[in-house]
Amino acid sequence: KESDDGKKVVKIAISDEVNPPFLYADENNEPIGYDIDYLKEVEKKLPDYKFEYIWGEEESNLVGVDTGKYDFAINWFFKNPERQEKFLYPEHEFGYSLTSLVTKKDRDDIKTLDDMVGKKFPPVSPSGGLRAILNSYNDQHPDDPLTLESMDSPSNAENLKMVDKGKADAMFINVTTFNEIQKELNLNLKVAGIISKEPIFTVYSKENAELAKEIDQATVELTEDGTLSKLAEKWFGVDFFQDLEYINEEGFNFEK
Amino acid sequence: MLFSIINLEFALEQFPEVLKGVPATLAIAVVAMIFGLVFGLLIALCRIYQVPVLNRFFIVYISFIRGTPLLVQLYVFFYGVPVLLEFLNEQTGTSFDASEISPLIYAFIAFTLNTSAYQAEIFRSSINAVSAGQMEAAQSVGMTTAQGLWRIILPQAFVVALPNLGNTFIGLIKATSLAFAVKVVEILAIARIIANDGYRFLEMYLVASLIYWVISWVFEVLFAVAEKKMRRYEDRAAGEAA
Amino acid sequence: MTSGLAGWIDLFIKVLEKLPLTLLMLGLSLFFSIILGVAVAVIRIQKQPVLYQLATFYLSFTRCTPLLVQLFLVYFGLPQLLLAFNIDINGWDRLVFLIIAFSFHTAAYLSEVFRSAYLAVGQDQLEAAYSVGMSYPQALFRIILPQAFVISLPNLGNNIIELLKDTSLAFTIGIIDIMGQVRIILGNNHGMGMFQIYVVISLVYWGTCILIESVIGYLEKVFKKGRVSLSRQ
Amino acid sequence: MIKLKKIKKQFQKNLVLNGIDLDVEKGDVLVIVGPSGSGKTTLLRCINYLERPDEGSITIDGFTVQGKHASKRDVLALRRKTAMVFQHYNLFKNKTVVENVMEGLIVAKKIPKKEAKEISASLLEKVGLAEKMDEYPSQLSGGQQQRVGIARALALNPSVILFDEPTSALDPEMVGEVLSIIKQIAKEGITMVVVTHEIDFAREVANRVVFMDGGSIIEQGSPEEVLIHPQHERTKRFLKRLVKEPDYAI
Amino acid sequence: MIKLKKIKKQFQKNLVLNGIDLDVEKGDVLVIVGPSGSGKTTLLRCINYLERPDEGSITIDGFTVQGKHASKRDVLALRRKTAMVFQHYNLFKNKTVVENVMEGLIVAKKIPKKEAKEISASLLEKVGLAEKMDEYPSQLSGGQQQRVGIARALALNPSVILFDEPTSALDPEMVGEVLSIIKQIAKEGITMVVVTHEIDFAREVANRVVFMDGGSIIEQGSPEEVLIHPQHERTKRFLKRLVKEPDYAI
Ligand SMILES: Nc1ncnc2c1ncn2[C@@H]1O[C@H](COP(=O)(O)OP(=O)(O)OP(=O)(O)O)[C@@H](O)[C@H]1O
Ligand SMILES: Nc1ncnc2c1ncn2[C@@H]1O[C@H](COP(=O)(O)OP(=O)(O)OP(=O)(O)O)[C@@H](O)[C@H]1O
Ligand SMILES: [Mg+2]
Ligand SMILES: [Mg+2]
Repeated sequence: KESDDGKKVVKIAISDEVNPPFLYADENNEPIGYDIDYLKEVEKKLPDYKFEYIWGEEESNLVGVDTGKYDFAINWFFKNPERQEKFLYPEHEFGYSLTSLVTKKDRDDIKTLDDMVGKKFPPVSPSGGLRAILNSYNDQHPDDPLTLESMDSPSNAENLKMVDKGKADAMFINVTTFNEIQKELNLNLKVAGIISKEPIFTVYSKENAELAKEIDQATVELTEDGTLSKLAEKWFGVDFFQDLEYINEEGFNFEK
Repeated sequence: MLFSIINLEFALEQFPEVLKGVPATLAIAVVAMIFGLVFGLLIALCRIYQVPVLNRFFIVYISFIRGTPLLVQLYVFFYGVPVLLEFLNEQTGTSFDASEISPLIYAFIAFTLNTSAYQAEIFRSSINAVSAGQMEAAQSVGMTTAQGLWRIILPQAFVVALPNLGNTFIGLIKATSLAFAVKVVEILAIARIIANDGYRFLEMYLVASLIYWVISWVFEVLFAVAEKKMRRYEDRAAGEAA
Repeated sequence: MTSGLAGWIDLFIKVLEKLPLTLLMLGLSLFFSIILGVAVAVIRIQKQPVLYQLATFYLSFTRCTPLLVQLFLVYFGLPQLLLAFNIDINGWDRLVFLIIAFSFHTAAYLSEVFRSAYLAVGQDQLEAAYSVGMSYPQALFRIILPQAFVISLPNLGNNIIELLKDTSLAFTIGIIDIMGQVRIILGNNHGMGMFQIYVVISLVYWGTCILIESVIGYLEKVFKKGRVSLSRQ
Repeated sequence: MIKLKKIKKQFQKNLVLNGIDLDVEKGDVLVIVGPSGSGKTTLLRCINYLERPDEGSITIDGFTVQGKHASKRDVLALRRKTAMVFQHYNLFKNKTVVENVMEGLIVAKKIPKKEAKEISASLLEKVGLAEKMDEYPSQLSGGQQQRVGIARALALNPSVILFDEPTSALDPEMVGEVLSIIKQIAKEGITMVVVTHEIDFAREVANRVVFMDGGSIIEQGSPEEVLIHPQHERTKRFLKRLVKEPDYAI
Repeated sequence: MIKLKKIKKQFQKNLVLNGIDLDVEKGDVLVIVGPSGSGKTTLLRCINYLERPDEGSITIDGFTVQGKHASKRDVLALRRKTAMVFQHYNLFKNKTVVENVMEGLIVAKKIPKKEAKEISASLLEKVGLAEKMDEYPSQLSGGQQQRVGIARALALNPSVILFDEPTSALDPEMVGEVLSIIKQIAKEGITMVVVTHEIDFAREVANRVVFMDGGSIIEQGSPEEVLIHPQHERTKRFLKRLVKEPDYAI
């Protein structure tokens, strides 16, 4: 927390299990993406701080925030009461993750998570936001839970291929991720339904309330003046701060 | 400081859940260890006696197995076998279903092949640590080389090998967590799944570590006792004379 | 992801660029762990009162808990602990923490390697050294360890190669080594091209492993002088 | 009984056996004497093929093995006809004294364990080790180890026994004991080759003596001939050293 | 020079040394004889503390070490005053012949390497091993190994040399050689304790003889007294075996 040119250094843990276009690495392994652009805008608004980025695995980053090694972490951190008990979340989100169910083009029986009860997902990662959504569904429906099979770092591409070949019924996946992969693989798949527009946050340790508040303030300003919307357009081709309906019409071209 | 962060109550609550991963961990470690011992020993003997083709083959085998990540070896079976079966089905009209193969089987195979390469080196060094005079004595009383190995050399070599085998086995117990990459859910995997909901990684790592420690410790003790028993004949434990 | 020859070469170059870092981590960790490993082995053989218990506990803890957890303890826990004594080491390079963790981890395994090799040397060699007036440390360094070293070489090889692959954990705390590089490339591609990437990483690891093996093999040949074993034929 | 033809053996540049021819009759006790490093041990080890000769052939009991290229089966057959007492004893470290002696009986001769134990025990008693039966070699004194080695070879009751300095670690009393054992089994028709430095012992035990130097046989004949009236200069010089009228008596 | 007081040593239930008292004067050559297993080696090993006595004290050159509890420093000091030739040679396996001899000179006596090499080479020549200087112990015959052991001890030029059956693997020629070396260094005032089974050798080399049995000293005195006109029954029996008028002569 020392000063460099008089500014306070803020250590930000960024996930090296990269996730374009939110956050990934360029040729020189420097971080780029929506998250980084957002943070740069925040930094401009807070002249007292200098941001420093540190790569690390997500689990490790959270432990780092927990133990005070890092000031905060950025990734798709979804909010839930359990997590809020452990970490400090700012009030306002800095973006959204659009989650969806992807099926074969000729299937119409799957639209929501309810339709997936008794059906088969490809293996799911033990950690991350998607997993958390599925787990919380199961907590709310203890009598008809989804059947989940866990696997360490499953490959999204492999999983989509499983759905394509009929070895799984539908994959629960981020829309942006699906679109990126689809561009490459062009599988016989479609987005069968948007499940949620999940707000995503930065995560702080409880001791860091002041910083969290200042950044939250900056986030609100950036949202209101449209900066973040522009960034979203830049990286995703759609302003996900609009409501779902608009996104469905204007944004991602699902039936492509 | 650390302990103020850790919610012990939560950790304690989750203990039984994580314990459910113990059978998978033990199954993989024990199966791989036992088969690894047999294969490792055979490989070591082929190398020591420089059995023509096999010696060359196993040099490459050991190098390849040790040289490539275990994760990759797991993937080779996990992704490779279904492709192979599919190909077989197409060619011969059979109908094997790869999805019916339990992931545990892939883990057994990959871990056994992996550990046998390491154990081959352990046996090679320990057999070479036994003085050649012992084999000569065995042969002088009319034993075949095989009998001499089995009755005289290996019992002595095993004593030298034991601490290293202990290393390998304990390493194996922990390495089973890699099997999560092929859907085998064991101790660490369960811990991580639980941790994700509330981001309680510290607590869950603590729980997993404790379980690993206890299991490994039991084996550590067993290995130490075995070593002591087997060293009986050495009498003057080195280092005793000040 | 470009495939074809250019894609492969490009991938190789990207991964190889990180090889020096991996080798640096390997070399430094190995150096410290050999020293510590020998010390722990000797303490345990000599059964030095308090030290023995300490060493045995250390051995048990370090061997029996996941390396990842130890890495966290050193990287996240140690600075916190020292902060309580007003020592701030948060500014240290991540590499330092990593090497501390890896050295302690590998040393535990090596100590058992060395212990078994030491005991295989035979008491008579120690006595001979004493009889010409050597002190224990002199006997240790001039007579016992050189012989134990030969015996331990294949096992040393095992553990160095394990260490090589353990270095991939560096990625967890954000050091981008060869494995880290691969995972970033994989992530940038949403997990596509997994096959190609794993072939490359395997080849790079294997190549390094062959290098280690040939050094070990060479040392075995050089130091075997004077030793008679079954495989002399 | 034993017939060696042109046995040659070289270690690197060092020619250790320079074409040895040797005949030993059934029931003979052949003693080999010679300076240290003259190749006695190497010759003995060639006889049961622990050392592979570079040239020559070995015949024991009508069974011939060609020097350089011998099949495993032939070598095993050869070894089953012989037993050996090693210069450095080479006891099985992981076996107790009695197990050391039993081992060959059980494995090579397929004698039931119980019987093997009885044979071993009675032999160990003969060499004065009845009390040490259940100890490990590392707990024995030098002479005790040597006696276990002797008992181990005797137990096998083979056609040929090779002794490499079997009394080097034994006190005069024990030497006498071993002497009488050897004489006794010679009577039973067992052929023996004994390497020794103890000239008195050689004279007592041998019915033929060979003097070796530099990898060759220099002189051979009856103990009388070789040890008391040697013809060859080298032999004379070798034996001269200790020749002094002993002036002790009881 | 050496003074042992009530040295006791027990292995498990086996009382091996039963309170040994012994005095050796400077320049003495004390020979210990006795049956196999009587505790000779153990006694020798107690003198330089390779074996920790259960009771008693050891004094060498005015420097005393209490049996059971000795500090590392004291033990090292004691050992620096002595050298030992082992019954089983115990050569350094990882060192060549000449390095085996140099080792103690360089490490314990801090003699420069070059000089150490010269000393070693000249000693090795004396014991007839000039040619074998750069070989490893595993390439030597039994007698050659034993001679390296002797040279290694002699090189140190200590106050006391302990010999455990130093001629067991040597031929009569070499025994004579070693005999004259021992006599020569005794003249230089070095004290020696020699365990041997060779009574002739004992008579030649000793100026005092101790007869041990069952962990106790039974009889001691001049070689004449003990070896030729022993008083004690046990000693007489021990020496009787080989007593026969030698009838060879050259
Ligand atoms: N493994 C080996 N490698 C190289 N040289 C060897 C080896 N074994 C023996 N020699 C050499 O061969 C020669 C004869 O050795 P051998 O053991 O046969 O002698 P020996 O007559 O038994 O002597 P001793 O009476 O001292 O036991 C010696 O010069 C020895 O150095
Ligand atoms: N480490 C040991 N453990 C148990 N018993 C031992 C040990 N070392 C020696 N002994 C026993 O102590 C007794 C004396 O042994 P020591 O080696 O001193 O005999 P020695 O007089 O040198 O005999 P030798 O002439 O045969 O060499 C023997 O009975 C032996 O079995
Ligand atoms: Mg010999
Ligand atoms: Mg002795």
